[in-house]
Amino acid sequence: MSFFGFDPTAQQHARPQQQQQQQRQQQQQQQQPLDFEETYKGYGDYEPEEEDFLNDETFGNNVELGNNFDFGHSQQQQQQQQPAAAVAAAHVTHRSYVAAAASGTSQQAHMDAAVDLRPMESLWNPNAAPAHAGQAAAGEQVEQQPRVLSMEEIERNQRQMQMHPPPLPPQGYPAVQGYPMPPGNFMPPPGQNYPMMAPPQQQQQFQQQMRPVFNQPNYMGYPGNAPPPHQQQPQQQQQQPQQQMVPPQMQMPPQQQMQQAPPHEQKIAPQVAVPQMARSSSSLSQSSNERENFKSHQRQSHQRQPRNREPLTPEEQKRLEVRHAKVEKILKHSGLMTPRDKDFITRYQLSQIVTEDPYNEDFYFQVYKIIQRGGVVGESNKGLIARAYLEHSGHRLGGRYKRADIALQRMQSQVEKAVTVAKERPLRKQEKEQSRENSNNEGSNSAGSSTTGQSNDNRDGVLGKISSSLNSKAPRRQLQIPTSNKTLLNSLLVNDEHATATKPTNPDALMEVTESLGNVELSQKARVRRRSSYAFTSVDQSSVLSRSGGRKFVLSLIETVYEEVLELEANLRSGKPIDNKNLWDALHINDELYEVCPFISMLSFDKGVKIMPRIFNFLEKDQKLKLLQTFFSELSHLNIIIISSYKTNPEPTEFQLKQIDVFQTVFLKIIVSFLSSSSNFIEIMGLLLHLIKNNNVSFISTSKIGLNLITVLISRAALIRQDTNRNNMLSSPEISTWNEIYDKLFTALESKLAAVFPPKEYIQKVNSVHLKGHATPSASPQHYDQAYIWQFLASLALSGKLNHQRIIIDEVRDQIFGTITEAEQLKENAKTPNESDDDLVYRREKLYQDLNLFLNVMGLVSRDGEISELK
Amino acid sequence: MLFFSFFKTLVDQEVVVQLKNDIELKGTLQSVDQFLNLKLDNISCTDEEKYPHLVSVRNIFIRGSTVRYVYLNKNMVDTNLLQDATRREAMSERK
Amino acid sequence: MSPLLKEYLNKKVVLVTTSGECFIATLEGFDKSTNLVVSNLTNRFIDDDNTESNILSHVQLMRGSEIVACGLYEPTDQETAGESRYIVKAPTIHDTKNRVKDEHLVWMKVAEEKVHSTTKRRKLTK
Amino acid sequence: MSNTPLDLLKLNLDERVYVKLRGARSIMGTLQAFDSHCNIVLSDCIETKYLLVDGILQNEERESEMLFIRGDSVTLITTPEEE
Repeated sequence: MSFFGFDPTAQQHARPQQQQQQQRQQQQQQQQPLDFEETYKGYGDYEPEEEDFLNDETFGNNVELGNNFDFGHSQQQQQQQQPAAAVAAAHVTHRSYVAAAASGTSQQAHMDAAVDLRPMESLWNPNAAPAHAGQAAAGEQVEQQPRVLSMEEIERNQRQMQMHPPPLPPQGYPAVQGYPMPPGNFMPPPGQNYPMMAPPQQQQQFQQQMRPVFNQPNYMGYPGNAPPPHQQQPQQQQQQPQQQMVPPQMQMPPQQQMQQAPPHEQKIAPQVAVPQMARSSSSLSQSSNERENFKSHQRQSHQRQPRNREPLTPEEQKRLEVRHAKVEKILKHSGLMTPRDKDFITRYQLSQIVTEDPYNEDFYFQVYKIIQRGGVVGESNKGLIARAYLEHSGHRLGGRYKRADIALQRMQSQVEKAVTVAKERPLRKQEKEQSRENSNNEGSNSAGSSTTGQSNDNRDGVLGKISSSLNSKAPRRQLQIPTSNKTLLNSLLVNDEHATATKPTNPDALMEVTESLGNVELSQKARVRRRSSYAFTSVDQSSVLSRSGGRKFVLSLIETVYEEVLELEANLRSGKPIDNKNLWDALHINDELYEVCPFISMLSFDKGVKIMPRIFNFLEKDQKLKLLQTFFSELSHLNIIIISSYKTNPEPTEFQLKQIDVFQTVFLKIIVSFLSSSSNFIEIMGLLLHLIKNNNVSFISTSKIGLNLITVLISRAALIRQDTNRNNMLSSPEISTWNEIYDKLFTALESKLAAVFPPKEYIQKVNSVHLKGHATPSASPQHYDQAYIWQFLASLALSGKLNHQRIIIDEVRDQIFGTITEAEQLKENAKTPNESDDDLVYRREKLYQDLNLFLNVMGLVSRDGEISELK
Repeated sequence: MLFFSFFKTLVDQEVVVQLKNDIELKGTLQSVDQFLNLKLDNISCTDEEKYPHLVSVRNIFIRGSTVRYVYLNKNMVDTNLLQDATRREAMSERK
Repeated sequence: MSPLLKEYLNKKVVLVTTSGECFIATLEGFDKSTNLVVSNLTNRFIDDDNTESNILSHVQLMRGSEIVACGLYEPTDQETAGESRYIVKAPTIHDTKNRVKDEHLVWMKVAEEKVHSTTKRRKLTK
Repeated sequence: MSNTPLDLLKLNLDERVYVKLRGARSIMGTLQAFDSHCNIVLSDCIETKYLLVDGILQNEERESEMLFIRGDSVTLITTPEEE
C-alpha cells in the first residue's frame, strides 16, 4: 500500500527558505504528477495485514515502533526541522515489500555474516545500532549511516570514493525506504499503519545527486577496480540509464563500459546518496551546498568533455538534452523495484490477461458492442454468437413490434400469394373454363372421386358469382383409388417416386398420415387430453405446470436447455464439433412421464419461447419435425393458447398480451420458415393431422395464436398445391389424403366458424389495455386488428370446395357485412373533423383490404359498401 | 466480471446513481473499474437543496461499495444477452 | 489497477465519507482500494475565511472503506468569491449504514399487512 | 443440476422476483442478471420503502424500468408470494 502521487513539497510551500531548493522538483512534480500505477501496478495488492515474511527479519520481533528510519537524528531535532514532512512519514512502521525484497537479496552479505536473525534491527534502529554494529560485516558503513554528515564530510567521502571506491555492498536502495519518523501530529491508530515509500521529493533529490556521481567515473575514464564478487549482480534499472547517458562519442570501448559501469554506480551512488538524502531533506544550508556540489559536478563533466571530442553542435546538444530528459524520467523511479518485484508483477499482469477465453470473460460487453455496431459482418466467430441475439434485439432499437409484424407479414404474404394465384387463374382461363362446365362440383367432397388435378368452379354462390379454383395446371391421370387400400396407395407412391425423382416423397410418412386418418375419431389418449383442455377455466399457469412436473422443474429444464445451447454456440465459435444429443435430451420431446409434455410447459415461459430459434439452429430436420409434431399435438396445453383465447381468458392483461406478442414473434416465425424452407406436403399434412387429432380445434380457433397456427399450415399447403412446377406436383394419393384431412378440419370447425371472431367485450378490453400500455395514443393499435381472422378464412376457403366456401360465407355473413358497415361508418366520420382524415382513410382501406383477402378467394370484391364480382 | 462487463457497455450513457447515504446523482458514466467504482461526468444532484455539497463538482469518483442502486433505461440493456451472460458466468463459476 | 482517480491527483477534491462528513482537500495519492492521501484537509462548509485555522490536517491518510465519493472541486465564480462555502450550519448527509430503527418491527408490520401487499403485488405483476 | 442458492436464483432469470434490502426496502422486478455477490439487475421494478411512523406502517413506492442493485444491500431474494 503505497502512495506515489504524494507530494509532500506542497506542505513546504510556506517555507521560503526551502523554495529554491525545491523549485525544480515541484515543477516536475506538478507537470507530471507521479502515479502509483505507472511503476507499481499490482504492488498495492499487499494488504498490511498480509504476511510480510521479511518483516521480522527487517525489524526484529520486538522493536518498538517509532524509532525506525531515523538516520541519527534525535526525535526532537527531526520534529523541529521538518514537522510537515514528518507528518507524511508518521505512518511508516512496516517496510515496503520492495524494501523487504531488496534487503532479502542485496543485503545477503550482512545476513550471511551475522547469522543472527535480528541483524536488521541493528541496521534500522539507531538505538540498537551501536550494540550490534560490531556484528555487522560492514561495520564502517553501518556506523556511518546513522550519523549526520556535514557537507565537508560528504564531499570528502565522494572524493575518496572516486579515488578509492570502497568494496562495499550497495545499501542505498533499501535505505531509501528508511525515513525519519517522529511522532507527528497525525498518528494512525495502532494496527492501522501503512507502510509508505519514500516521497517523490526525496527520490528526486536522491536521483539528482546520483546522476553526476554516476557519470563522473565514466567521464573521468575511471579505472575500474574489479568489484567484489557479491556486487556483480547488476541492477538493471540503473545500468540502463547509465549507459544511455554516456555520450556515444565517449572514447571508451563499449565492452569496457559495460563491465565497468554497473559496479561503479552500485558502489558509489548508494553510499553517497543515502547520507545526503537524509541530510538534505532536513537542512537547508546543506541542501544549497549540495546543490552547488551538484553543479560543480556538472561543470566538471562539461569541462572534461572537450578533452575527448569536438564541441557539440546545437543539434547534438539538443539530442543530448532529450536523452537526459528521458533518462531522468526513467531514473525517477528506478531502483524502487527489484527484478523480483517486477517479475512478480509481470506474472500477475499476465495472469490477468491470459484467461482461457477472454471473450468468455467479457461476454456481455463484447457481444453487445458487435450488436450495437450494426451487427454481424462476415462469418467471424463472434458474429455467429452475436447473430443469435440480433434477432431478438430489435426491441432495443424500438423495433420489437415491427419484428412481430415481420413474422405476421410473412404468414400474411403466404396467404396473399395463395389467394392471388387462386384469383388470377380463373380470370385467365375464364372462357375456357366456362365452356367446360365441370360436373364434379357437388360430389367433390368425396375424396375418392375428386382426385382430378384440376377443378375450376364458376358458380353463382350465396353472395353472387363465386369463382374458385383448386388446381394444378396440368391435368393428371384420373385414378380411382379406394383410400382404404393402403397397399395400393403404397405402391402408387413408389411409382410416383420413380416418376419424380427429385421430389422428396416419403411413402412411410404418407402411410403414417393416412393411417392416423383412419382413426381420426380421437385416440384414447387424445380424448383425455381434449377433455382436460376443456377444464381450463382460468389461465393459472401452475395448473398446466403441475401436470408436467411443477414450475421449478420446468424452469430447471429451461435452464438446462440454455446451458446446452450456450455450450453448442461456444463450440461453434471455437470450431469444436457439434453434438446436439444433450440438447435434444434436454428438450424432453419424447418424455411420456408427465401428463403434459415438459417441452410444451417450457413454452409457458417467455425465456422458453425465446430460446427456440437458437435451438432450431442445432437441430436436424427430423428433430425439428418431431418437435413440431409434439407441439401441434399438445397445442391445447400450450399456455399461450389458453392465454390468447377469449374463451379461457376474456380479460387479458398487458403482460399477457406481451407474452402473446413474444410468442408470435418468435415461434410463429420459426414455423413459417420451417414450413416454407424445408418441409414437404406430407409433413405439413402430418402436422395438421396431429393438430386435428389431438386437440379441440374449435377451442384452438378461439385463440389468436391457435388460429394463426392453423392458418400457417393450411395456407402453406395451399401454396404447395398451387405450385405449377412439374417436379413438385402432388400425387393423387397425396391430394386425396389432403382432402380427407381438410374435411376433418372443416367438420371440426363447422357451425363454429363465427366463433373465431372474438366478442366485442374482448376486443374492447384488449384495446383498452393496449391504449394504457402505450405512451402515445397515436401509436397504439386502437382498433383490434382482425386481419388474422380474414387470413384464416381466406386460407380455409382456398383449400375448400365450393360447398365449403358456401358454408364459410354463410357462417360469417354477419361479420362480412359488419366489417363493411364499419368501414362505411368511418367514411361518415371522416366528414367530421374530429379525427385526422388520413387516419380514417387508412383504417377504412385496411378494413376493406383485409375483408377482400377473403372475398377474393371466391372471386368477389367489396368496395364502397358493395360486394361485386372480381374483375 | 459480469457486471464490470455490463457497466462498460453503459459508458457514455446517462445514469442515476443512488448512494447508500441517500444522495442521488445523475450524470454521464465516464468509466468503471473491476470494483464497480464509477466515475460520472456532468453530475447533478437530484436533491440539491438538501445536499449542496456537490454543487461545485461536475466530475466525481464514486466508490462502488457505497452504491445502492443505479437507475438505467431499458434501451441501454440487451436483456436477452444479459441473461445469457449471467448464465455463462454461473456456468463458469461452477466449473 | 483503478486509474479512475488519476486525473484528480494534485487537484482539489470534495470528499464524502461513509460517516456523512464532507471535506475539501488536495488529492496527493491513492491506491486501488481507494485509500487516499490528502493534504490541506478542510471542512466542505466553513464559517470563517482564515484558511490556516480551518485546516484540519496538513496531510492525512483516509481509508478507502471510509470514502463514499471523491469529486473534482471546480468552484464556480460565486463560490470562489466565497459565498456558498460559508454556511455556518453544514447540511447533514446520512451515513451509508442504512440503519433503520426497529427494522424488524417494520418487516413484521409488512408481514401483517400481507393481504394488502399481496393484492398490490398481484396488480403489479399483471 | 446442482442446487446451490445461486442455481436456484438462476431458475428465476427472466421471471418476477421479490428482493428484500437493508433499510426496510423491497423491490419487485424481472430478474435480468446476478452474480455471486448478489449484484442484481431487475427490469420493470417497483421499489417499496417502508417507514414506521408512530407504529403505523407507511410506504413509498417508486417505479423504474431498469435497475442495478448492489449486492451488499440485498438480504433476501425470492419469488413473489402468489406462486
